[in-house]
Amino acid sequence: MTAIHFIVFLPLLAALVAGLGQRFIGALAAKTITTAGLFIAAFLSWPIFIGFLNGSETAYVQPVMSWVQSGDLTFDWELRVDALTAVMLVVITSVSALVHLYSWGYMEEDPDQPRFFAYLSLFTFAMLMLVTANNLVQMFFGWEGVGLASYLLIGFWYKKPSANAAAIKAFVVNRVGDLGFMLGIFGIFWLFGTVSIPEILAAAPDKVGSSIGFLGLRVDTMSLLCILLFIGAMGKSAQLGLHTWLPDAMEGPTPVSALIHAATMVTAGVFMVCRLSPLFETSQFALDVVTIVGATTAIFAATVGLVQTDIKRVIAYSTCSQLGYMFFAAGTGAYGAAMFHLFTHAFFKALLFLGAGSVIHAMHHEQDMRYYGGLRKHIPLTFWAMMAGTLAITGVGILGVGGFAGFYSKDAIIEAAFASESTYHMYGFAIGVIAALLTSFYSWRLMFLTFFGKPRWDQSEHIQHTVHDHHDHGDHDAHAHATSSDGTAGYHPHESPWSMLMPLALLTIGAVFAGFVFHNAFIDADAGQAFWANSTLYFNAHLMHAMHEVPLWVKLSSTVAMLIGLTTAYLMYQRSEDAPQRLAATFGPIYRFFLNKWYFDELYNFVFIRPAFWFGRLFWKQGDVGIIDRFGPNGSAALVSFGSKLAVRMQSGYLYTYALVMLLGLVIAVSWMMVRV
Amino acid sequence: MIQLVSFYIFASIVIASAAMVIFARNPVHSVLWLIVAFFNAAGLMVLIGAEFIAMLLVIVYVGAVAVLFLFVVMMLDIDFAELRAGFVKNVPLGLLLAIVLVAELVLGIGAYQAGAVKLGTPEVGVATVSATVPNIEAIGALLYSKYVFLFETAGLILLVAMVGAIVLTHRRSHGTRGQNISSQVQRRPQDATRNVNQPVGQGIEL
Amino acid sequence: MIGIEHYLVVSSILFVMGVLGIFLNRKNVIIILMAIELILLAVNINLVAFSVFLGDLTGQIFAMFVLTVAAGEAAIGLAILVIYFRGRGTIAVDDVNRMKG
Amino acid sequence: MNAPDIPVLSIMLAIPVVAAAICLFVRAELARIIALSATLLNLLLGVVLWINYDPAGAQWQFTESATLFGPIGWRLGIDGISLTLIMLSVFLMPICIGASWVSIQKRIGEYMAAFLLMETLMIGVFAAQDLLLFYIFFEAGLIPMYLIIGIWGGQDRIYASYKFFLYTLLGSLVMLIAMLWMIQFAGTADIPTLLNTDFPAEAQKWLWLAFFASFAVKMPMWPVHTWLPDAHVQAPTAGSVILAGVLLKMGGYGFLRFSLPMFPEASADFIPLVFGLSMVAVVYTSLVALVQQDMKKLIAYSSVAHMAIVTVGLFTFNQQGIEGAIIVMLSHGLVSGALFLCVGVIYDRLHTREISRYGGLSVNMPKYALLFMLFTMASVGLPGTSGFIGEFLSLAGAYKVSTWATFIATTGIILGAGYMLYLYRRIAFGPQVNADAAAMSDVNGREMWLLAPIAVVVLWMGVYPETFLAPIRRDVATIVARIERAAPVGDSKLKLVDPTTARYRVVHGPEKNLAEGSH
Amino acid sequence: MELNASLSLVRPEVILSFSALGLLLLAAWREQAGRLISILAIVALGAAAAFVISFMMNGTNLSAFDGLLVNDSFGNFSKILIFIAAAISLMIAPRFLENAGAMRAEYPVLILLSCVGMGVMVSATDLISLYIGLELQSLSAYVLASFVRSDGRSAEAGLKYFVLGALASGMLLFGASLVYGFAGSTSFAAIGAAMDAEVGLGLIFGIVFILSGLAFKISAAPFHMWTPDVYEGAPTPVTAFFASAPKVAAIALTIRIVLEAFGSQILVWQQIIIAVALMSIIIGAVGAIGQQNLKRLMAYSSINNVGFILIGLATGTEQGISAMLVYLVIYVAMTLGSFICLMQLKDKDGGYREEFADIAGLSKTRPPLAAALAIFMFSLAGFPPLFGFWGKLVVFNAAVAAGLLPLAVIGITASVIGAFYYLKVVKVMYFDDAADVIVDSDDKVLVWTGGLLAAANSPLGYFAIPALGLWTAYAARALF
Repeated sequence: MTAIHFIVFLPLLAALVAGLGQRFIGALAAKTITTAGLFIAAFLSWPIFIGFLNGSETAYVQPVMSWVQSGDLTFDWELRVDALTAVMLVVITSVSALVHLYSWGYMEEDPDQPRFFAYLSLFTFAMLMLVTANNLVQMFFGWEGVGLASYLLIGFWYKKPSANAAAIKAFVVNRVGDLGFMLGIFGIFWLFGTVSIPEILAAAPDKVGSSIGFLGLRVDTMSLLCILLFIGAMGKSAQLGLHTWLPDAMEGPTPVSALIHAATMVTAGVFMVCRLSPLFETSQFALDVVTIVGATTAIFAATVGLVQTDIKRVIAYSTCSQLGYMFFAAGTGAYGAAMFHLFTHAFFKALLFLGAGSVIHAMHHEQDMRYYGGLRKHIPLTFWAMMAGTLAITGVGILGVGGFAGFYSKDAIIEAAFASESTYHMYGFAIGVIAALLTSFYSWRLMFLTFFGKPRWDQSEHIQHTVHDHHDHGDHDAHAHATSSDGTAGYHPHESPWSMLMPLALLTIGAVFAGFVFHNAFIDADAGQAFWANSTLYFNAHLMHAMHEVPLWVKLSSTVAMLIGLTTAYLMYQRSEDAPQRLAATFGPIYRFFLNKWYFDELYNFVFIRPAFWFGRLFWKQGDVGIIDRFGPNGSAALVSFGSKLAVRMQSGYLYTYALVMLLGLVIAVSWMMVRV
Repeated sequence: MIQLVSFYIFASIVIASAAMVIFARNPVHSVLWLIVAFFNAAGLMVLIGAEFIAMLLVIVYVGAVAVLFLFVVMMLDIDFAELRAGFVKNVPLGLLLAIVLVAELVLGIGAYQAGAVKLGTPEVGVATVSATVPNIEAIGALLYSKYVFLFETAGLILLVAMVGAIVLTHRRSHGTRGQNISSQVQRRPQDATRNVNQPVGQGIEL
Repeated sequence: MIGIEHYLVVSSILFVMGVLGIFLNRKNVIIILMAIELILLAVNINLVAFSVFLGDLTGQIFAMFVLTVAAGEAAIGLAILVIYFRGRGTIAVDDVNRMKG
Repeated sequence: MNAPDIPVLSIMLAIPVVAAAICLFVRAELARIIALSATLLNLLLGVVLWINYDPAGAQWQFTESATLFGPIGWRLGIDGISLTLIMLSVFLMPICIGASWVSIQKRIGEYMAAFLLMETLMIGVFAAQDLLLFYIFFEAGLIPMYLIIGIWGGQDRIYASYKFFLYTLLGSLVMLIAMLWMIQFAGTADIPTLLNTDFPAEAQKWLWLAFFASFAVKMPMWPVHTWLPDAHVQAPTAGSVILAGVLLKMGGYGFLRFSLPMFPEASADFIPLVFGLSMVAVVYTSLVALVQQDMKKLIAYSSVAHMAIVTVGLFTFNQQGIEGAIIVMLSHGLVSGALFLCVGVIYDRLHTREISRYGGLSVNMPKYALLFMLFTMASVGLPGTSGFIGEFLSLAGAYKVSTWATFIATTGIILGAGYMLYLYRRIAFGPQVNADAAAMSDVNGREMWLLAPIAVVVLWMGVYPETFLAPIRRDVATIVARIERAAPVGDSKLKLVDPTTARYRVVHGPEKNLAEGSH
Repeated sequence: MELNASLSLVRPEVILSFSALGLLLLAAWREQAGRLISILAIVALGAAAAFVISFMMNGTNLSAFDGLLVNDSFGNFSKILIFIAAAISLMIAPRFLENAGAMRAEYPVLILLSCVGMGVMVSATDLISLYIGLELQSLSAYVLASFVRSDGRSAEAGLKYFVLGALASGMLLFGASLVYGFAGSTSFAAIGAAMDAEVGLGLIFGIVFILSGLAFKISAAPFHMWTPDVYEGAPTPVTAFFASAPKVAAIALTIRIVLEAFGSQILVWQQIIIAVALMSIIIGAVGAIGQQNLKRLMAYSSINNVGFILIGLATGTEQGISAMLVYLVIYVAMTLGSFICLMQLKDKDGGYREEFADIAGLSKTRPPLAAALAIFMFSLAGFPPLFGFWGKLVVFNAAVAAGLLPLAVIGITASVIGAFYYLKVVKVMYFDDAADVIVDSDDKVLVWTGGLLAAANSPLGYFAIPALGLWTAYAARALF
């Protein structure tokens, strides 16, 4: 038993104890056990990460037990620890631990807390299995495990139909990706005879340039396999086309959004691409696809994020967009940058989500930003945390001096895209800059709408309900009505409890310093080389060098974009009250296009969901009942009963009929003989 | 030549009367036509020298069977006016079948032209017709030797016919008193008669 | 000269007439019984003719048995007819269809 | 190890028969207890069998042979494949008895007798080593099942029982003719001998089709699947469990035992047919399952889809595919059985299978919801459960043969997730709209005892399938070796480029990565 | 030597004849002795069977009466079966006939005489003995069919049976006369010799006519039309008898004449037999569906089963004949058992019930009876593991061995149609609500014989397979 065993299995143990034993140990114990388990795991994880950082650790694989051996297909349960894993370990365990802690406060009033914590821990376990996988199947196990946990947590408030729908959507859309993933695994097994990641990566170069048959087509082998795997990644990481589940996933409790749908699970796709980067390197075509999909997702999600009003959805689209960044980074060969952005993003996006959770908590589960406003004074700590997160995501920093986390990672991506020799790198670069602008805009829009300006709470039904409840209790009766004119509806938001603020604080530290502290190890040509050498990640030191030597305007471009975004947001949401409306009216079609998320849901509904049900009914009513049964069993039964009626009618009871039939038989037999002989 | 003429006469009468058997409205007429048919069939047999069977035909059929028919026709108190000879609806089909069958039989066997029929070759043995032995004698000899078991079995058939006819139709008539033979036979004169010296003028005591 | 074919034609016609008599008649069962006798007559003509033309007595023996059986058959047939008549009061063929299907 | 002096298999066959006879004559309470004891005893014997089975030993173990019935040889024996399926049967039987403990209230003695007879016949099918004996066991199962559906079934039980009976009968009769022909040809009905008999290629086609007619109906494959939804819906819970759990497996077992090793060439020739039907089945029945309003019907349709994966796996002609197919069979036996039990649990309370009559059961039945979730996930093939191992292996095997088939069959994981989660959502999630459903009590001790063992095995099979793979490995390898000569060429057809002439971009492998480190 | 030796070979028939005559005399003397005479008749059958068995044990294979009859293992096997079936028909009858007011001494006498006829039939090797045996059996049967005079249906059954039977006899005879003429002999052996040469249409017509007449006797389609009506109308014990013994005799006779006389013209008769077999299977199955009367149902069932039996004949092989005999044995057990069950369907007024509606829910009110009937039905349908399956199996096995694969496939597929109505009986008894009209049977004979036959048809019957196979093979060998 080594630390990694504890890190991985402690959450599982905690989940089982909390989930199955909640009746016996009580809610408090369940919460304590899971949270404690995660903190222990986190504390065990950091040394491993640091060990890799300072080069004292090397990659190793810890076996757990055998899993499947079928013919030449063998895969075992084993835990792979390398630099890539270590990065993920700290991200997962840390964010998870903090989210556990945060949930103590956030979920305080929920009757089902043990279940919630059990799910969280279960998720963590699955995620850890994913990142420690040494073979594709175990990775798939984790992959699906996190999908399950995601499903359970999105649907945690299972009485809400929208939550259930979102949960199913998340699972099913992910499964679409998994289809690709599975086919990819099958193809790899077919090609290499193994699913062990190191072996695959070692064998891949030999197959470059070969072609393979697939669905009757002849395609480049490595491109096919990489793209199949990438489809899996697209599903999990909500890339364009398979992104529709992510915004809906915000139906889950906010800590879940922070942990799963921002910091960890959705980055699994990026992790996978990085984990298998040598494989992707064998196919320029696949990389191009990754680049284009990633970049397009980045811009797409950003545009949609511009017009969303739900605070969590804005952040969700932001996540989607940032994942796009990570992918096109990977696509352009800057895997280190992708991982770096993954790393920093985990902190600041978790922070933003948890902050948003704190806001929501304060606003009695009102999530519509239009009904926020002026919260800065009421929940200052949350405000500052969110501010740090926003600064981080928008990449605020001064070139050569330093900046927030996003400054390092995002700029690195944009620069790498510029520097790359990849086919579509300029597309990535351009998108990166524009998306940075949009990111800045919607992030600041969020900040302005939430924390600045005047309260607009009285329009919120949630708040009204709350106040109404107070009214019923007889408290603050007169006061509520008296102050309703200031837009507060007489409501006083309260700062969240320490259990929620503490994680915010810790994450704030991460959001502020993660970039600065770790950028060397992740993306510096030499330090990165040393760090990533202990992993399967393909570190293109050449590109990293080039990245650092891009023209100055390139380096400044993102900062400029950020400033433009900030300014626009300020002008629109602070200065002019009606600018958004006017803008929306002017660009009506575009506005609606963005607001309706490019009509993806409608499209899918039209192309997949409704036809599925329609075909289901068709196959059932027309196919099974109408054709198969009608002409099959029922048809033959009818035929038989028709024959029976005929036979019975023949059996008329009259002697002459009987004699006639006998004669008929005789004559036919005689005639047959005449004809035959 | 005379034989041929006789044959055609007999044959046509047989067929005609057979038709009348079927088509006659009155069952009594049918029976009478049947008798005609049998007589002529017997004639046909005589023509080729099967006298015994011909006689048997007359005796058995005309003497027994036809009479039985007549008897039953008379016995069953049927309103003959009602029994009009209607025909079933599938007469055409029936007739067609019949014609086809006849045609096939005639054509198939080869009876449509003289000499086309290729008979089998019988084994030479006990049953071979001998010119010296009369028909009836030959048949008798054969019947009581080789066919004796079947002859007896045929007797059983007749027994079955008798038992069957009785068991089916015999009704115990309740109005009549049966004859008790054994009690009749066992009756002694002394039981039945009594000598009484009856005095004059006292009447008779029974 | 009379050949076997003459007899065969006669017997074939008789046979078919007998069969016809069975299913053309719909009014009187007794006619049917007579039709059966016609069939047997046809058979007998056949047997006798073959017997003679083969020069083999077996056919005549056979015919004799057929005669015997025909007599028995007639007796039983009529007996059945009688009890049927007693039960139903009719011997119309059309009425003999209480059991069917 | 292998003690031939004790006829374990015969004893396993005899115990239920004897118990069934007793059940007919005793009162209800006693009948239940006898049935349970008998099935548990058989389970125990099954465990003995399992323990004493030597995966490295002879191919056929626990063999028995007697000539009681003339041409029908009483020859029994098992290999690993039989062993696992027998285990499945004896494992599910006590659960079935338990599931009927309360819900069956009429003619209990006869009910128990019917189930016990079913057990004998199921074990017999998997243990028979004589073709005719196999057929008798195979076919005889129709009668008790017919009675079970017909007597203790639901509203439309008559239609369902007829459909079940006649449909499956029609399929297997043609097989009988084929069997007779084979026996004529080979001069023996001994299955191990026949397994090594090479039938002429032309005859193989017809024989294969005849066997296919039977097994396809039994599986059931599209489009001869329509008996299954009806039978499942109308059968009592335990009947559905046995039907889905074991009876459907007979089709797969048949393919494995007969079609593949006996007619390798024909099997290879008919791969397009099998794959085609399976592909249609996966998509078609999954979509149909999606729109079902009746819980059992939904699960029944899902069974068809799962069985299509089995057929795909079986006809891959490779170790992964076949082993995967077997695991899918085992897994499906457990999971769909458990799902039917889950349906039974709530059916017993509310007496309706209408999905819309439930809702929000997570609130009042949390334990139930948890178990149901587990089985739902196993059904959709979540890694870590039994469902995944089987599907993964069989599809991995299938990829070697046909990418199309793999692709279409793999869409089953999407559709499966769709309809199963949709079902789960409508039953366990959502608001509690129906007061009577909301008032239902959670699973009681008895029901827990039925479901928990299955849950354990499902997870066990998912996490450590070696337990189940070990006994079948050698036997599957035997089959693969036998059919190798006819193995199809896949459609992947790798074409390597000549490294000397190829123009491709510089490759960066991991080693290269290290090598360039100094850059 | 001749006569005495020959007579010693027909000892069973002689015994039965004399017993019949003696019993007839006894009946004349003691009028109400139906039961006693039945018992004595059974004893006589036993004695006859004992002789048959002794012949069989000795392996007798001798010709009697100058080739009219033969005493061989095939005939003897059939006779044993016939006598057993007849004995059972005698055993089960008295109570029923007493109820109907028709228990008279003539019943056992007629059965015995019919058995004599059947004995002659199965050992006939000459057209004349064939005819005589057949007619003796048939005439007895006509009388038996209308034995319950008071029952209009019984008389109607007798009438139909008689008229159509006579027509069939006519066909048979006409065929016989043609065969005689064109083969020159009535002896099977001589006919067979004549068949070896090139044959004309006359002989072929003869074969067709004879087979048509025989098809009537075994109630094979399309000469089956009388069967449902007669089975329904005749008193149930008589129906049981019709369905068993005469069928065995007629089939045995058919086998013998087909193989011994027409053997070399296999192309001619095989086609007819195949057509007739398939038609019987299908018509029997199809006709049975929708029947409300159980006896009618059994009639169709017997047509159906005859179809299967004829498949064995179509092969024309020793194996096929052996299979037919196996099937016959099982069939007799099944069909007698079924009728015994039907005879136990009495309502509380003592009336016999024979409609489907009456057995609704029988499994609830009379479980053992329902179970027995279910066994017979499943067995008749040929479902494993019931013994009826074995009969079908051997027959199809023979067909497969003879290369008649299409026949086997079509035949076995058509048997699914048959399954439909057998299942219906079970369905009505087991699935439907109880009609509760049937009371417990008070007839121990029925209960015991029914129970025994049910046991024989249950899987226990499989234990008889080796012996059965041995005996039937032995019997079939006599023909080759």
